[in-house]
Amino acid sequence: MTDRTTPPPRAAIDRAGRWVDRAFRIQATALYLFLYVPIALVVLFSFNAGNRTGELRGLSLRWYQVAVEDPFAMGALQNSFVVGAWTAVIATTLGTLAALALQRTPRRIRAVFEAITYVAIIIPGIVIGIATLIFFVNAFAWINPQLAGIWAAIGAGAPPTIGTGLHTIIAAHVLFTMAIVIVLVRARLAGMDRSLTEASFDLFASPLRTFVQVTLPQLRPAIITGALLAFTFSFDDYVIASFVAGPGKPTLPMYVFSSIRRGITPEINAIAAMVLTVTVTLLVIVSLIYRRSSRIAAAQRAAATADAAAGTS
Amino acid sequence: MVRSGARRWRSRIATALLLLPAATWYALLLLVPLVILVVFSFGGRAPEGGYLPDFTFANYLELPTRATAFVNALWMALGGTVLCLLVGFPLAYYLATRAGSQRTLLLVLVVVPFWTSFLIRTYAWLTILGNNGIPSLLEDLGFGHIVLLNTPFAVLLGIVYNYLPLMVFPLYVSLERLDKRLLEASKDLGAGRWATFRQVTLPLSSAGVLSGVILVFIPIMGEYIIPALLGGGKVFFIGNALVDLFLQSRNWPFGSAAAIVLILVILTAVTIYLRVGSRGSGSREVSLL
Amino acid sequence: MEPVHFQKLYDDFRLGRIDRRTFLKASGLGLAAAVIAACTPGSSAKPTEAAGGGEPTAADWSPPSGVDLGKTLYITTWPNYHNPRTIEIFTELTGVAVELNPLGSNEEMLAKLLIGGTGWDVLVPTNYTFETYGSKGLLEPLNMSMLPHLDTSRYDQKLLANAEYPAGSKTLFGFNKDWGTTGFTYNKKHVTKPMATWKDFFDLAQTDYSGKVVIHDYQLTSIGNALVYHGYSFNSVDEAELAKAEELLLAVKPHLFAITSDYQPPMRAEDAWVAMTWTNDGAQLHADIPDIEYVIGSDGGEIWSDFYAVVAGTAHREAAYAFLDFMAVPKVQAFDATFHKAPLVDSAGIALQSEEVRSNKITYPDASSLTKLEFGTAELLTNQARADLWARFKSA
Amino acid sequence: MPSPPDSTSRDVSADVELIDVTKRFGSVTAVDHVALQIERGSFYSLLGPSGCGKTTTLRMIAGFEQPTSGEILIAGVPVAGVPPYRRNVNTVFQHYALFPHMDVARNVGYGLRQVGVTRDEEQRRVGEALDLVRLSGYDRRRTWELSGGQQQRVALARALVNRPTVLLLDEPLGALDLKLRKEMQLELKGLQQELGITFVYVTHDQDEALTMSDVIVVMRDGRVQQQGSPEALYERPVNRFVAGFIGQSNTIAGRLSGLDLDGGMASVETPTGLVLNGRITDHGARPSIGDEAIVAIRPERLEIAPGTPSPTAGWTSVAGRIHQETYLGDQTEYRLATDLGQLVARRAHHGHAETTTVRSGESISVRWPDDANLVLVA
Repeated sequence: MTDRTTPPPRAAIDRAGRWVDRAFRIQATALYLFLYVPIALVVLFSFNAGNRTGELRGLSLRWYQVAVEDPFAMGALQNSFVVGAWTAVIATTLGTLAALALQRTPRRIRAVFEAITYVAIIIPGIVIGIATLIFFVNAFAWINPQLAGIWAAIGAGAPPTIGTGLHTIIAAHVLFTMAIVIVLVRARLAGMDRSLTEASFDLFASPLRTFVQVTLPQLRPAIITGALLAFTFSFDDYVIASFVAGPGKPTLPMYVFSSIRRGITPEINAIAAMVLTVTVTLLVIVSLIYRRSSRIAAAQRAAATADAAAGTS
Repeated sequence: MVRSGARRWRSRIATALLLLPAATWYALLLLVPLVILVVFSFGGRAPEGGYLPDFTFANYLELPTRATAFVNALWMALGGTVLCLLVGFPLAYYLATRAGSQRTLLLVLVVVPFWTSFLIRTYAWLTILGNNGIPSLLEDLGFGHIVLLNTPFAVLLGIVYNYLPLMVFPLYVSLERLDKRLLEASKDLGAGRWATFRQVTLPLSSAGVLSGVILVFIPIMGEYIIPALLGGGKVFFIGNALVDLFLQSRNWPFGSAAAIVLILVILTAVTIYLRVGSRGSGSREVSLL
Repeated sequence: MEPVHFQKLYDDFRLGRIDRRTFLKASGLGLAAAVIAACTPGSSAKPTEAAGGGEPTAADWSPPSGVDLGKTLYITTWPNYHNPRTIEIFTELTGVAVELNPLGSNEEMLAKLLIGGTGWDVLVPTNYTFETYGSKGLLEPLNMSMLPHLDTSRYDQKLLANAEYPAGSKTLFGFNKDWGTTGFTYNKKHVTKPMATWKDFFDLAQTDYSGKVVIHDYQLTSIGNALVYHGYSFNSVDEAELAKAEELLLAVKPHLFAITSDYQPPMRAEDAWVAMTWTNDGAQLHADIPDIEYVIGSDGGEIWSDFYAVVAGTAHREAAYAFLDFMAVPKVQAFDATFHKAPLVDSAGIALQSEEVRSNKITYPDASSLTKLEFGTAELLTNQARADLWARFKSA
Repeated sequence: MPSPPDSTSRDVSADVELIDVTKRFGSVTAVDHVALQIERGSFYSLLGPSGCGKTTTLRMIAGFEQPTSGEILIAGVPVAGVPPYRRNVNTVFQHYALFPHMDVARNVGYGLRQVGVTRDEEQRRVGEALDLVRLSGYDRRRTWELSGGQQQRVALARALVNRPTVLLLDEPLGALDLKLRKEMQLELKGLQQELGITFVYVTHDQDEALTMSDVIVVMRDGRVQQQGSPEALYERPVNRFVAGFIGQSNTIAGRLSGLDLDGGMASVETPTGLVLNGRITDHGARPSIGDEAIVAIRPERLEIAPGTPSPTAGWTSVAGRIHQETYLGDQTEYRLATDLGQLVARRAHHGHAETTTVRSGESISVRWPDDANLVLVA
């Protein structure tokens, strides 16, 4: 009797729903395995006591010590940080300024600028690397004799020479990360409530003060995202850096690549594991802070609703 | 009126000053290099390699000999993009609609691989796909001798592995933004699970699909590390051809011509795709990011 | 450690000639020393005892006094080509940290030198590059006064192509590191057919061992050996002959496991069974995996010698010369060779090698097997036909 | 440091004056030769359908837009080229434009901080302003946690705290529900009377304008149609647009058959031959006999009785039938089919209303006094 009261189709639908749910979960699990098995291997081999990545010969921390004491590995790590940080700072600053200026630029100039931004994002890293390298080589070949001439003219001794180095990597990285920042900030500006700036003007804030007190806080998420993206791209880039890197200043990816040629040792895994640990730790800290603040916000919201309910009833 | 005219000038100058650094950057590091590439592409190769001033179309006429590399890259980019989409969409959908309280954690887990070196992660696949990895496992299971390394499969795998997060993210964002009431409305109007997905969810997430596809397709077209590491020099992309032309055979003019054509191919493909794609979806909020 | 040696190290440390870390490491006081000594990647377990006299010490070579060597040195070389311990000893003795930057081919080396701004100090170029490097001013003529330990009179000229420029002059642009041949290795476990010639190599690559063969990502050797297959000169630039070589390469390509100059990992993992191989790699592989045999093609191929050279405009000239001088010491050469296993040219160095090394037929093959081999010619480095052929082949 | 403009520079009774102001956006003329004098301390409403130019006018007063031609004076001082942040005028924005990254107190104190008020002073005045809008204790709240009405009051406090010469309000109640809107209307009016500040209020809601305003300006297509007190606009609209926009009107079309401009009387003959006599207001249209004209009659002036019409002097009577009857609570609306077309009548219930019972479909007579007829030429 009870069977009849429950319509069978509904049970069937529920069962199908459960299956769909399970299928999604299985697919997701498989993908996470796919994403993390190689990383787990990287971390595992960083504890390898043996000399080669790939053959596990017991566990040890020795490669961490080797890595920390390797001046070239640590130098490369430092170079990557320097390049990533400068790239992030310059790209976000210039990109944000440009995005703001584009709001007030005549349409034709804006269209040209947007097209170039588009090209800068689309152009493959390898072409950026090659093209900027050729440019740098030619530019320096022209500038250095000029400098020498000037120095000779003023009798200032040995002239400085400009060559490739971390600065050229930064310059090339800024090119496309700045384009990304411009797109991000422009999107945010487009979505921004114009009346907020007007309200600020209306309340006696000058354009500069309005920018600092209203526009900038509104743009902050886009700017932070842009800076993070710029840092990540720059920190992990091999292609462009390998072309425009200067004498003896390899970045971490370049160091890793030449290690692969040398025959990779667990030292590299140890470095990768350390970088991963640092980023994950930062991530956990950030998310804890975020969770705390969102919990506070939730509590406040609840209190507000209660008040409002009390007030209106 | 005079006063406001002066102010207009001042504001124009301020705008120009704000734009100037970025414009200079573009000019020096994008436009001038591109112009150099164009000039080089019409030049000749110096005896020991490099560039010799000349004006010839020979480099462009020679390009068909590199058609394989172009076509390889194009197919792999298309294949990789489609695979990323097929694999990434269910994950993004799962994250956006079903993951519940773990959603943030799971989402972050998609991005974390980005923060370990791209090279080391890809290198890890050498161990997995090499003779002592999966193939020996399969052999033990009685599947016979299978070669995975240095095959198009390995390269495709490396591509999907590295670019999947770039696909999942925009998909997730567009699915997450989707108004749940629309799905309820669809079900209320009698559409089943699948019909709702096909007629409501999919069209409304097309902006995410559009940007995900572009984010993945463009870098694969210019890829060269993944084929170099997992393709053993046999799976050859146009990026690898470019590196060889500049850093091995030192034929800069020919390399420049190939680079120019690569840019043009990508630009055209992306432009057409955006046109068609955004028309189809009826959505204007298509952006590269 | 001998008290005298320790005293000298301690003086160096006190006078600031070496830093604290180097001092600790060299004196064996630091944990670091223990760790690093333990991790020395050596394919043969305890190489030090086998070599005549073992590790070089300050008694064998000491840096020029009163010269500031700087802190770093960049050496651009080939993979698996230096004993990491040799490099460490140099660092211990001088305080100069050395970065090895392995490349895949002389062509790549040239390309980067032509672009400029490499920051390299020392190169290990192959014999056929000196004509180009000399004429382009990419290398410094060696300043012999800064190389007191170098004595080229002991060098076996038979095994040595010229490092002078212009040819026939007395201006040296490099001195020999070692020499070797380009043959191939195969793994006996899987390869049962007889393989003795390049004809065997390329034929079996397309049939029995399809999917298991590696050739170099290097126009010189890959094209050269394909020419040898057809009975042409390794150095041919004849259009018709090159066309035949290209045809062969294209036919083989789909059957290859890889086109790479880093063939040791796949050979070790048995991903590949046969690989075009240089002497030193062949000897290293054989030492670790006896099943892997090294063969010099009886139908011809390449004999080569590599040199130490100083890059023009180096920023670390003093350190570069110090390193070259260090490497010119016979005991250092012999010690270094225990790792890289390439044959030496310096008779004094050879004399210090163990009997085991000297009798190794891979390292020191019978003179008869070398008769058909050719040194690469200077033209090959810059020849456009070959460069184009190789680029075409790879993107085919 | 922006300082409030000197309000004693010229002795004028108008706080805001627009002299022949025109604003064009490209080829579109948003505001067309508008002249306004906004009396100090008045509640002044700009009323009109969307796109009529009322918001543009407000934005020109605020300084967000510059007039294409003409002049604007605030407290007697021309303000051409003076940016918004140097005008002692504050705005309550349509969707409030509260800064999402600041709490309530910081939002309210924003304007004070810009002019360098001390922290103590700021705190004190913010507290006062929140008191004024009955939001004391809400200072640390996030703006997005507040209800619509509370947000609206924050926006009001944020503007009032600066003690502006003129407060501009751009449809401030548009986002609120009806009940809250009614409450806020009263509250706003009370505030305005209490503070004595000039309010310039933009709305498209005629009820709102009628309830609150001292003066209403009706705009259409960038032009001022009529300005005056609510009663004047209701009783004496100058054209069909105003008559239609303010309140509801029955309109009967015809031609002028008699005209006495001095006496303010005219006759209109309808196509059915009926002649209606009524008031006419001269507003410069210079009508003449034979011109097309409209007679407007407010629905509450129509009287309905069962049976057939009987002509009475000074009254117009027509026959008709009740087509539809809608109960509106305090009154009943009747849609009538008559010889003159469809008319709407409204009858208030005063307890005795149900004495005459008329039912749908019933034949009735409709009549109204001549003084209910308003003759409009334009």
